[in-house]
Amino acid sequence: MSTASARQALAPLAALVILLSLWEGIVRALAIPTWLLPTPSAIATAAAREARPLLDAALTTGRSALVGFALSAGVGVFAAVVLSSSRLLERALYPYTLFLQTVPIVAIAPLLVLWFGPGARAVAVSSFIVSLFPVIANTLTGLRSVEPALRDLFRLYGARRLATLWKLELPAALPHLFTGLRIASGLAVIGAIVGEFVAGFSEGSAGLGILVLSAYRQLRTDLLFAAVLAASGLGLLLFGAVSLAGARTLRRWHPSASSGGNPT
Amino acid sequence: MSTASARQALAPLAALVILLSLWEGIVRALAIPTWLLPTPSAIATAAAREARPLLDAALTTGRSALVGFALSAGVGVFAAVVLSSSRLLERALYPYTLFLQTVPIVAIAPLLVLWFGPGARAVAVSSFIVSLFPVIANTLTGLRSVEPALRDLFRLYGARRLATLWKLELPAALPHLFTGLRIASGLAVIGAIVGEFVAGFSEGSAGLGILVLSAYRQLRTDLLFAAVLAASGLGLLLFGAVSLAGARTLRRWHPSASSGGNPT
Amino acid sequence: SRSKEGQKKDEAPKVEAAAETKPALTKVKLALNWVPEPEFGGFYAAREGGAFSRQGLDVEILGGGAGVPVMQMVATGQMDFGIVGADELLTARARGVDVLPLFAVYQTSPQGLMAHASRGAKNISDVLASGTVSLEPGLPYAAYLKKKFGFDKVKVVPYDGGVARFVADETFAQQCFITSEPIAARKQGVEPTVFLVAEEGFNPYLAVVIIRRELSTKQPARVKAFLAAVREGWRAYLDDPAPANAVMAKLNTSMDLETFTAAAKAQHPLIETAETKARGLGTMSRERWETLGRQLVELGLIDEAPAVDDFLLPEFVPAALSTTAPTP
Amino acid sequence: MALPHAPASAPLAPTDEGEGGVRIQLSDLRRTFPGGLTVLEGLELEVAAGSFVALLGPSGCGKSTLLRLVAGLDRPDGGTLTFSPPLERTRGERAPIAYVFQDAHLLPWRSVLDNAALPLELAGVPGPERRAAARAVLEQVGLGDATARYPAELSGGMRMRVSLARALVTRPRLLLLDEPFAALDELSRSRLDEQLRALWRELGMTVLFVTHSIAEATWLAERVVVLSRRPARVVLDRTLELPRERVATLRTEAAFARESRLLHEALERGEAL
Amino acid sequence: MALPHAPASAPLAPTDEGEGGVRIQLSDLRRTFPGGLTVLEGLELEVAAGSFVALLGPSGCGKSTLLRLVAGLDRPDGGTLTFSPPLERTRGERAPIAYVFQDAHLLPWRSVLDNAALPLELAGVPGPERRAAARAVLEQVGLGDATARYPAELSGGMRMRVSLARALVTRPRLLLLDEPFAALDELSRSRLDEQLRALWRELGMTVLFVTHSIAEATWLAERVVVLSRRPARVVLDRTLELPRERVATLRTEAAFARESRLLHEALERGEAL
Ligand SMILES: Nc1ncnc2c1ncn2[C@@H]1O[C@H](COP(=O)(O)OP(=O)(O)OP(=O)(O)O)[C@@H](O)[C@H]1O
Ligand SMILES: Nc1ncnc2c1ncn2[C@@H]1O[C@H](COP(=O)(O)OP(=O)(O)OP(=O)(O)O)[C@@H](O)[C@H]1O
Ligand SMILES: [Mg+2]
Ligand SMILES: [Mg+2]
Repeated sequence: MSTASARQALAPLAALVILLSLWEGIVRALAIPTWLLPTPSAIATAAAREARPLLDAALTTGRSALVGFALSAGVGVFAAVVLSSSRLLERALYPYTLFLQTVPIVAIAPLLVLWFGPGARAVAVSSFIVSLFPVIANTLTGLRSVEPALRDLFRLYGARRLATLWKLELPAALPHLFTGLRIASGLAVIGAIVGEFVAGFSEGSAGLGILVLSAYRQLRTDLLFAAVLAASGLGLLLFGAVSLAGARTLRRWHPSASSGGNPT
Repeated sequence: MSTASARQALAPLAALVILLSLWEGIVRALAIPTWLLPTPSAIATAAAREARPLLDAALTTGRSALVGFALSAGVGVFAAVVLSSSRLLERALYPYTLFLQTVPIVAIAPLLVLWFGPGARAVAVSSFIVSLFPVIANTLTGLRSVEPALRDLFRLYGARRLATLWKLELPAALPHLFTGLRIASGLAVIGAIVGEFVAGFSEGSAGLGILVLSAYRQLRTDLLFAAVLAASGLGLLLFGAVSLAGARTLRRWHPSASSGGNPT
Repeated sequence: SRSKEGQKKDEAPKVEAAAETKPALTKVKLALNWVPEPEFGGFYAAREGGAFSRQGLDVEILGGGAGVPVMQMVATGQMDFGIVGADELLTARARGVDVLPLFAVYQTSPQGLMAHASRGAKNISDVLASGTVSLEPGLPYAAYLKKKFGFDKVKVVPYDGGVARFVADETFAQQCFITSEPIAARKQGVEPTVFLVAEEGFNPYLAVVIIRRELSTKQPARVKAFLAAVREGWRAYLDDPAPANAVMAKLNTSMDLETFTAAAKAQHPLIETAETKARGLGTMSRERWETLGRQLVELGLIDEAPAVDDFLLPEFVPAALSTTAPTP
Repeated sequence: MALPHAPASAPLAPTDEGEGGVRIQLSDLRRTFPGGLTVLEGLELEVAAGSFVALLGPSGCGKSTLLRLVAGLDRPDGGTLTFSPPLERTRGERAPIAYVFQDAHLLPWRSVLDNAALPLELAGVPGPERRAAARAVLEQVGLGDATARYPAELSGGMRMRVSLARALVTRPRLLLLDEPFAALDELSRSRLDEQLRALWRELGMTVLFVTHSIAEATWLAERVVVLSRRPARVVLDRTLELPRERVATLRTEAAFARESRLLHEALERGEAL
Repeated sequence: MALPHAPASAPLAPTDEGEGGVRIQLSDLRRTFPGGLTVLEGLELEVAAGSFVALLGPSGCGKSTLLRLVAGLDRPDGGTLTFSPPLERTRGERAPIAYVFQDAHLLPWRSVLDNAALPLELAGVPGPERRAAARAVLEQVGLGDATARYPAELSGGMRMRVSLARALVTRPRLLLLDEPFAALDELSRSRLDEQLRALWRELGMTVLFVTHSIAEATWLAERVVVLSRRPARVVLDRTLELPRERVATLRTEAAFARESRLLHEALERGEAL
């Protein structure tokens, strides 16, 4: 058991090593120039050289993404609860929440900056906008998937709306909710980066978005990829936190969290 | 029954009218200038004036988004199936699929254009990259949520891996899968637009992404919003198609598709 | 979309394409780094006026979005010709991308800072003394301004491609192309003052036509033909921008004809200068490239200035050698 | 599993409160499912306050449907359903009706204890009090040592017993049971039968008990209603002629066998209809 | 619901194929769940090929666990389990084992017919053939008129009968039944008992039948194994002294009552352990 769990913990690392070796090998074998696609080793060198600014930028972006993610989680669950309270409301409003998903942040950048000021706040709002919909969509499906018999039970015992929500619907929706949060974790990061493209600060505490733009502009592809990978790292951190929370919460009762997996 | 279903069909329209009136009213009341946030009527006027190019652009973007969405659906389900085939594989690779979600398209634009050529193909690939992860994440949760007793049943009857997949896991994952597709529908559109920012070309049929950029640059905010709303329209079309397909498929057996909804 | 599918593969002329247009025209592709606007007027004029076809070329002009990787597309052979800035070209060369400049549309860089006229700024130093300024991250001239004036008193935010924030906020200044943003701001009733960065001593060529080296060695005749047509096109556009503007306005529906006309007028003196009158449109000089190289090194953007002789080829840019004494 | 520490006739819940039962009157009740399947039609039934009525009938005849209607979980398509005294179902109070479904329907994310305490929790009973009550009633259904487990870790019979505990924990005025003991071994079953009857004697609530076991119906109920196949009609409505005190040995007596035979015949008539 | 058109002793499935049963040997079997709960320990049991064995035991003692081990759905933590002849479980062939779970566990997205046909579908039997077989066996469990419905539209007893049909449709060599008839009324139940026994007589498969009904065990099985409370040990292993031909009237005979009493006592002993 403990070797199995050790193997499971090591699996992502092993995969990382394999992926990176493949990448390095292919890029070298095809002699792809660095300005087009740098090797992992070139990226690592660039990252080491620029470790300090990269770290600062990652912290700046990470903070905004975290705020955006937290907002998404809170507002998303709340919105899903409101929408789930009536089929009519859902029909009427759910489609329009999709707007958030389809609007390019650049198009509403002036509004964002006007309302929230330039810098971290507007960036966090961008992160929030980009990552909200998956939370709504998944939570809504979850709330709707409650077994009818359990609903009956709560009705029978005269459960108040809020009690039904807290004690039945939300717990039942948790597996879906966690999936939504997993998706939101990546989107929150990209939302923050895209927000920085148009609404961040360029000097002082510049985030990864600014770093990406200027590295791109200067054809410093190695640094560009270092910044992109730092963004992925942020995403992975959030993702890992969500997954861990999900596994802990669902462990004892939901098949998706069982360590057994597919027996065949 | 028929009045209820008519009401349900009308609900989104009624909500639209209310939302637009609110918007119009607030913008007028606060005297927000058109170049910052145009009223729906101003947007409608701009859209009518530029109906032809808008339509062309929407068609171009829509085609790319559709291709991207279809790819996401196919590849996403396939990837989820592969990942679900072993806990170890999932642990090892699932986190890295998140990379797709966190990479700014601009950072990989040169690669996209190099591999897929500029124009519609690269744009479709961008749409695909942006919309893939939610399909993977949701399908994976779905595949993992199969009741253990049903798995036992299939094991007992010596079901081949593929039969278990087709006849048990995928059907059981459908409610999750459709949620993933719902999220992917919006992301496919924004992915196409962002792809056009960096890989779309204005010769021939420019997409909404190009229109958004140039309208933004010219401060033609009314046209900008018309383009953004056209993008939302595309998203809604895809979303509606997915929802309809979901409702049809799940109607007779899954609580999330029952028309009853919340009784309280 | 079908035409684009078609474009993808053909490096070589296609038989059926040749059958449609009478004599066998060679298909080539030109990638712009932005959507059709007057800064590209000469290229459209060359196409509409027949200059390209007279040179045996069928040129497809592809206008791009904000982050189009023109440099990479030209370098990898996706495109035959591309439009970039001189600073980008030097940076790319410093990174090992072997691309060559052929023709510089803007002799004087149209890039500048614009501020509200009401602020009464006399120069860039005044503009950077307070408020907010939006500059594209990584832009060499932003680095130049930072080095020269310092950004301690001003908030720097990324340039987002538009002027909405400028219009909304009097203390907001931003980078601009004098042919574009100032006109858009003026249309909303805001009067900007524009300060060209060129006047502060940073003046890269802009809208430079580039090719990859392979093209220059394998098909020099085609390159020369292209250049000749481009020169003819720009001459025609400077003389009468109206026909090309009409064509571009159809492709770029968000910009009206009036703006096209105003922009064409505003850019004229930057394109046609005393030097071009002497040596022809699009000319480039060694010193200008050397100066730029030095400046980029000083700004820390590249480690070493690329050797001008490596990329400024006399067979395509004859004026380049004739005007400048060889460096020791 | 036995109930080793509880004496055979111990009541299933504490005895401090006995509010008495309700009278139920069904008149001309009809229920047709979407799709056109008519399950109940013209059903007439009166259940006296505080009586213990068993319902027998073939599988699929409409027993569960009837219970759902009585519980207010489903709406009749015709006819009336009256309670006297009327059951005011104020939210946040102890529900007057309890229902043991045919399947256990536990909340998978709650421990056995918290599942059993759920109705009290929904009624706003404070934590320690409701947990004590739940623990007591779990003890009595023989699950005193499984309170911390989760539903996925229980056997089928244990799950049903948790479900039973959940119903009893509120000391309801109307208790609806849909084959609660079908998944139990006979010893546990007859022990629970005895406890259920003792509880009923004590609290005086009205009990509607669906079962497939003629013996169980005979032993438990004052009155047995036998339903025909779908659409369910009353084939036999009989107040059993058995002593009010039921003892274990009753099962072997002649009166018991006679009543059982009557019910058996009625069931056969109902199926043949 | 009755089986009005099927004669009482009609076999549950067509008779063209009778491959005979398997012999099962359990030796020193142990199963401990994660968390430390030991459910089976040192269990010894031998089941002769083609025999019909009923398992009785208190709720939660480990009967379902035992069946899962025999079916290969769970792994023992110790001891051995052998079949002779060995059951080769080639994929894509008709499975030699069938299992009726304690809960119906139907696929909610499939109609009754397609649920019953599933095992044949998984064995690659062509559509018309497997549907005909499923229809026949559904007819025999009394669901001939519900083939097009979906599980959510069935009563509890009907769902269990679909599950039973699904198990019988493959004509297995080893049939494991976990309280298959608990949710059925007594008439349907005894009719299915009779059909099951007839089928067994005909096909000669090995049957392991978990039930809580002593009467059912007595009537159905050749041999009854009574298990103690957890960890389950064999309290009684008795080959019943009853005529090989079981008729409905057997239930009223003295021999039947005697065997039942023995089982009852064994159960009580097992619980007291
Ligand atoms: N997955 C599991 N994890 C932990 N304990 C379990 C698990 N499955 C079963 N058990 C425990 O094992 C014991 C035996 O369970 P099993 O289902 O075999 O009982 P059973 O004899 O079938 O009972 P019943 O007649 O009530 O169905 C029970 O005490 C149960 O709580
Ligand atoms: N939601 C539904 N939609 C359609 N038909 C239904 C629905 N629920 C139940 N039925 C049908 O109604 C009939 C009665 O069902 P009900 O559950 O009341 O039977 P029952 O008497 O409880 O049977 P059992 O003893 O098998 O539990 C059955 O034929 C069933 O198929
Ligand atoms: Mg029922
Ligand atoms: Mg069991």
